[in-house]
Amino acid sequence: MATTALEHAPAHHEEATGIWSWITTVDHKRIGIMYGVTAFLFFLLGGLEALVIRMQLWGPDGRLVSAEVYNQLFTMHGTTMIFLGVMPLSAMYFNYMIPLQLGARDVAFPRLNAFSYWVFLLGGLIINASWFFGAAPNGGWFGYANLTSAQYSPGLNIDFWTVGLQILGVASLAAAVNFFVTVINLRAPGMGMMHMPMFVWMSFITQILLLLSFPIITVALVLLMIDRSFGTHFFVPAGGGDPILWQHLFWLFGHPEVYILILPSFGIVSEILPVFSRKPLFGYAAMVFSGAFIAFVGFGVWAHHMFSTGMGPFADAFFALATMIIAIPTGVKIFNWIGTVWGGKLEFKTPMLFALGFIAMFIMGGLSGVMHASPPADLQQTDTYFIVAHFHYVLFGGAIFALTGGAYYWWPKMSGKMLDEGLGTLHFWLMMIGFNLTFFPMHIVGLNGMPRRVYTYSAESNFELLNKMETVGAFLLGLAMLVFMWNILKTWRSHQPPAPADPWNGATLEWAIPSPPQHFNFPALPRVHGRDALWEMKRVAGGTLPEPTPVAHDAVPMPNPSWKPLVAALGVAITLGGFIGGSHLWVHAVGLVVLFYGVYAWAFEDPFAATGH
Amino acid sequence: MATAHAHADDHHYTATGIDNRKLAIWTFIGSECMFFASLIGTYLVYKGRDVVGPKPHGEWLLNGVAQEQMLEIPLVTFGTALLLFSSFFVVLALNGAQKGNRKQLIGWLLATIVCGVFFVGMQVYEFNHFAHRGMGYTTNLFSSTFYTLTGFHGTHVTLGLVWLVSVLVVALRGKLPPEKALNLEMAALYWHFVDVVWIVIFPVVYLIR
Amino acid sequence: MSQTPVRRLRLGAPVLLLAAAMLAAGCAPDQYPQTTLIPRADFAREADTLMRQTLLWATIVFVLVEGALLFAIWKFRNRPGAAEPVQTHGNTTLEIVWTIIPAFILAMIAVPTVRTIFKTSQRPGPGALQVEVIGHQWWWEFRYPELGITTAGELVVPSGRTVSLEMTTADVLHSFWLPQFAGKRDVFPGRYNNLWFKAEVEGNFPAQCVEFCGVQHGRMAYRIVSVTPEAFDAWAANFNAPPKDFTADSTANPLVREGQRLFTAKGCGGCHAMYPALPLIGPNLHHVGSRSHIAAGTLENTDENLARWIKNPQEWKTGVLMPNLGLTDQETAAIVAYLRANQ
Amino acid sequence: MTATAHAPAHAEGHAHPTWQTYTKVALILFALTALEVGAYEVVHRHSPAGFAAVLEPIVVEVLLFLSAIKFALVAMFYMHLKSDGKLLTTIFSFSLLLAAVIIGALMIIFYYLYQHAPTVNQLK
Ligand code: HEA
Ligand code: HEA
Ligand code: HEC
Ligand code: CUA
Ligand SMILES: [Cu+2]
Repeated sequence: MATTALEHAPAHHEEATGIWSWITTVDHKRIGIMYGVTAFLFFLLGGLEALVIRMQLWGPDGRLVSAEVYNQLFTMHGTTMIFLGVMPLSAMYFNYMIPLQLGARDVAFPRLNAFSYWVFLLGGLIINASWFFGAAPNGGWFGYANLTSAQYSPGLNIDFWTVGLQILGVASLAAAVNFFVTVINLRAPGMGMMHMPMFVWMSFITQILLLLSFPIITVALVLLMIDRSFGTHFFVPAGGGDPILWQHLFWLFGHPEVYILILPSFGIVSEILPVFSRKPLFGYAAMVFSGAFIAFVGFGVWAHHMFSTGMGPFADAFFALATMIIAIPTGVKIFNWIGTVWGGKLEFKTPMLFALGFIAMFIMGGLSGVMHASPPADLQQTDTYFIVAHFHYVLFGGAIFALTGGAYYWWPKMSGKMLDEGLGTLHFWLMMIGFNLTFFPMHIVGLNGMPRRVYTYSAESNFELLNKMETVGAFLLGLAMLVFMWNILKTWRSHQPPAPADPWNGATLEWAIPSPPQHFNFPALPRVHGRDALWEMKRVAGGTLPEPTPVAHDAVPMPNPSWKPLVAALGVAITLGGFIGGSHLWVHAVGLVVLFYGVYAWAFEDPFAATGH
Repeated sequence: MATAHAHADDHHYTATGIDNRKLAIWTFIGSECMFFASLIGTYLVYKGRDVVGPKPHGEWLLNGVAQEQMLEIPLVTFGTALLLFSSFFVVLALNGAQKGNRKQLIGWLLATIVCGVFFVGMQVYEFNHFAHRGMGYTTNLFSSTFYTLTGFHGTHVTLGLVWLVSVLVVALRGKLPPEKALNLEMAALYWHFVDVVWIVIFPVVYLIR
Repeated sequence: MSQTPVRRLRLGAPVLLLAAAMLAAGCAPDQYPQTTLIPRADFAREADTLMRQTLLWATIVFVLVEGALLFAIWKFRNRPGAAEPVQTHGNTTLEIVWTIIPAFILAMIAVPTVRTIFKTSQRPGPGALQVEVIGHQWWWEFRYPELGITTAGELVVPSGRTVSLEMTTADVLHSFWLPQFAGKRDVFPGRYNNLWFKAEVEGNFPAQCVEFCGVQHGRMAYRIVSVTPEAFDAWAANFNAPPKDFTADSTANPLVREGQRLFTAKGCGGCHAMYPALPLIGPNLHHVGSRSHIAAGTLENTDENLARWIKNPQEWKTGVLMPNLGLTDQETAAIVAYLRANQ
Repeated sequence: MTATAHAPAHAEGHAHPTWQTYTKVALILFALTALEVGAYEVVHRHSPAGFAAVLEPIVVEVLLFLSAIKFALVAMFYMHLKSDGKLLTTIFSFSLLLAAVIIGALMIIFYYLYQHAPTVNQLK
């Protein structure tokens, strides 16, 4: 390891600070932090929306919010959690951790990376700006045609949704190209594909899913937008259009999307378990192939969301079988995680608690998924709270548990501070109990006939008791979030000694460098000879490595900051924003001008040109 | 390892030896495949599902008067040939760029752009002509799917042209030495991709009834 | 230090137990009128059997896998002085085993699944009662083409006879659901979807629309009324009798006569037909007086509720497509009396 | 330090096709396009009358086959996939395969759907 090779480096330069340095940053770590902060705020907003939903459903014939507002709430809750919560939280880890774990200085295209973030931020802001117009999207997170047509949804609500999601799609695609190339090309010398940390592998597969599934929803959204703006009939039956096509296009994207949401979490858990079991990941190759297989088969199961549309027995049978097959590779993952823990020396630090909680909860969600995969049975389950239970077990019990575990695990690396273990444990148990109290009863209330997306239920239906439990659980979850935030705040202000480079005895390269890392990550690119690179280095060194010392900040030339990506991002947002409330040529024109200016300025800028200092 | 060399292995080191940008453009092209697949799929699913005319192939009625089939094969055959030509020309231009043959580079690049412009012109003419024959964007499912699919292709061609023209300007300024030929190669790859999409669209939309 | 989570588990156990007890209390399906867990027709029985089979396998997998996980967590917790673990990297035999066993279990689920798919997607043979089901924002219309009946909000069927539903929608997507009798089918504009069932019992069962269909999706309910074949025939015969014209009948209650006059004068008739088979843009109100519920199955059909609805339908169902006609209390009372007289 | 200082000309180092190859490919592409249009003319204009009957039943397959060859030629030679290494080919062909499968699946699904749950227009 060559981190200590620059001991005699020149004087120590401070990194730039201040708001402008963040706006123009092209540093993957800063961009990662911006992704994280933004996504966490959106997550809280989505959670707040969920809390209002839960309060409305506290008792029968609830009157807290109107039907109209309720519909906006669950649409925005779903949309926010998926597109502005879990996806960008994963993107935070892609940004921060992929280059570090690969032993790289940055992503392949640092400015494109900044562009992705800005487009994501603007998309999220535009979609949420709808609240100020009293016109938040209200068609459900999968916006089934023909309710979303101009005839049945004349307001701005659906426009905000189609435009916002298209903008977010641009961000995801740009990021996916970037990380795809990064993983293939920026692996440290000696790191073969089958040496990469599992988080990088799962993220890599996620990028492939993004690349191949986002264009599909883009087309669907474009067609819907054209229908609404120009009066075509792609999804309007009166002109021969078929609303079922929307469903196929949406779920062709939508199912790969759920694996986009979970695969990074699989990766995070696969990082945490070995470290706190003191034992390498069990069945590395099987883990890689099962992940790839899940993604691949994930493209062939979309119509399991459409069993009640009456596709005919052959299609039903095909999609049922394809869906069930996914349980096999997922099972392989579960068993290999248990295999990793098995025979280890488990240390129940907070990240480990969340990782174990993830496995326990995800199994539950996966099994109810297999129950939906049986079409005749699903005819009773679909569109009830049984489905809501399933997807919160995989999304919250799965993704959010793992992402939270990742936060505790990587917090020292990202912030240079350790989070409090006691509060972390409290956070975990509150979340575990609150989560199950919120979502377990949904299985029961669902099978007993409570449909989803209803703003209220009758007293006759007798759903009250279970709904009350769910609401209490949701507030426990809120409390858990407050504990987390308190933990962050408390440790942020405390004067603890800076976190060491390697607080957990980690196995991967991000722990080889100071916490937080310097701008260029690695003064010299590390040489890798196998998996678990850092453990290997420690083994060779016969125990621990010396704490790496920071070197001069200008020891390695890094690309200059740039505001051009922000301009280009504004161009994208304005151009597409012109489709809110019809098509406004002027807005498109202005947007295109800004976009082209941004792109040209960016293309002809030399990222390494000498700057003022 | 000394400080002076600290960066020697960084911004041009790639694990596969393929340039980052080249890999990126291919990745993007892969993604674009799905974009056009969705559009073509939509076109095909809706084919023949129109409630009213015009029909792409065969006769239809406008205000009770029988009309010819909509699509005009000779015109698009010409357009198709233009795109194929341009693909051929751009490889020659790239070849010139890589060899440092400025004349070859600029000449063929210009030829490529001319062909591309004529293709777009063909499409504009075609759209106009159809509109005059009573096929507006919203007239029926065929017209909407047709205009959307070919229109998005046309947009891609236009973007490709903007890109090629930018490269041409750079080349004219003498800033496209052989070691920077990748700047042209990326645009060329995109251009070829737009061409192969048309190779699919041409029979699927125009030739198969 | 390493003991903490174990101690927490002991603390968490009573809490979990308490929750489990509450859940058990909330579990009994017969307390839920809309439950899917008590099938009352052949179709629902097929779905239920399949669901229970899958649930059984899922439970077995759940117990075994969660058990293994918990066991590992307990067994391999870090104890003071524990040795460094053996650095195993995997085991091919194990990988094969835990690929094959789930595959086998899935096959056990898949076979009955496919069999049931083909069974349930058959169309019912001749002799089934044909009903056309049409979704509207936010109520359901039912037509019995053989009987010349058009009604709304209440699907009346004879028990013991297969009912074949041909389903479509007049506006956006909805989904028709018979929790106790069959599953769901989405309805699409311009397309016909089919569902069938043979009710095994009589009763009045709640159900509701299960595809999000706009602002009042939540109150787009209906009732499924299963009656004996004799009662069904009587209902059909009664329904087919022409509507009573109270204005022409001087012996009728004057309030009812006034109500009938107002019904036309206030424009109700513009949206609501009072004739057995005539569909208009609102629900057909023929025999509305004898329905168990109004307002798309969400309000019990009492005089108070009728009055409340007619006076201001927007109060109970904001955004509903029936306008507030600004009736006075007297007018409302008259119309209610008239509607009630339509038994 | 500028990026250009040590830009390698061709990291891949493979020999790209020559002028002659490019020209040959171009000629083949034109010939194939001519065949495509010819097939169309034969079937739909019945120009040489005798051929129409032979070609009619397979014209779709013929057209798709011809265009697939054109596609492959451009990809292999003009886009240099033949000489540029396996990775890029894999990326492209995987996407293409998925794209084709999805188009096919949608067509099959809707074909059966229109039979299984007929539209009102079909019933008329
Ligand atoms: C993170 C997201 C995520 C994940 C990972 C999954 C995973 C799965 N999902 Fe889920 N799903 C959603 C998110 C997700 N889902 C969402 C958001 C919806 C609703 C969308 C909406 O309508 O709003 C949904 C809806 C949904 C439906 C549609 C229901 C309906 O609307 O009617 C179906 C139907 O088949 C389904 C199935 C499955 C299956 C089989 C899996 C499998 O991948 C699960 C595999 C895992 C296991 C099975 C557990 C571990 C395995 C073992 C321990 C091995 C042994 C097991 C066996 C032998 C069974 N899901
Ligand atoms: C990753 C995705 C994700 C996550 C994490 C969640 C989290 C939660 N969801 Fe989820 N949910 C979805 C994705 C998700 N959901 C989707 C896709 C749908 C379908 C939408 C549709 O039908 O279209 C849905 C639908 C849905 C419904 C059904 C609505 C309906 O059909 O009518 C319900 C009902 O209870 C619900 C509840 C909750 C709750 C209580 C949480 C909780 O876990 C939330 C916990 C978080 C908090 C409680 C936040 C804490 C906040 C604070 C402490 C305040 C902070 C203060 C400030 C910012 C000022 N959700
Ligand atoms: C503009 C059309 C319109 C007018 C005028 C109208 N209604 Fe309605 N009515 C509806 C619609 C639509 C519904 C279904 C509402 C729903 O449940 O979503 C309805 C429902 C009802 C119902 C409940 C029926 C059921 O079984 O659920 C009653 C009773 C009723 N209307 C009575 C009246 C009376 C009395 C008047 C005149 C004073 C009237 N309506 C005027 C459209 C109208
Ligand atoms: Cu109708 Cu929901
Ligand atoms: Cu799915």
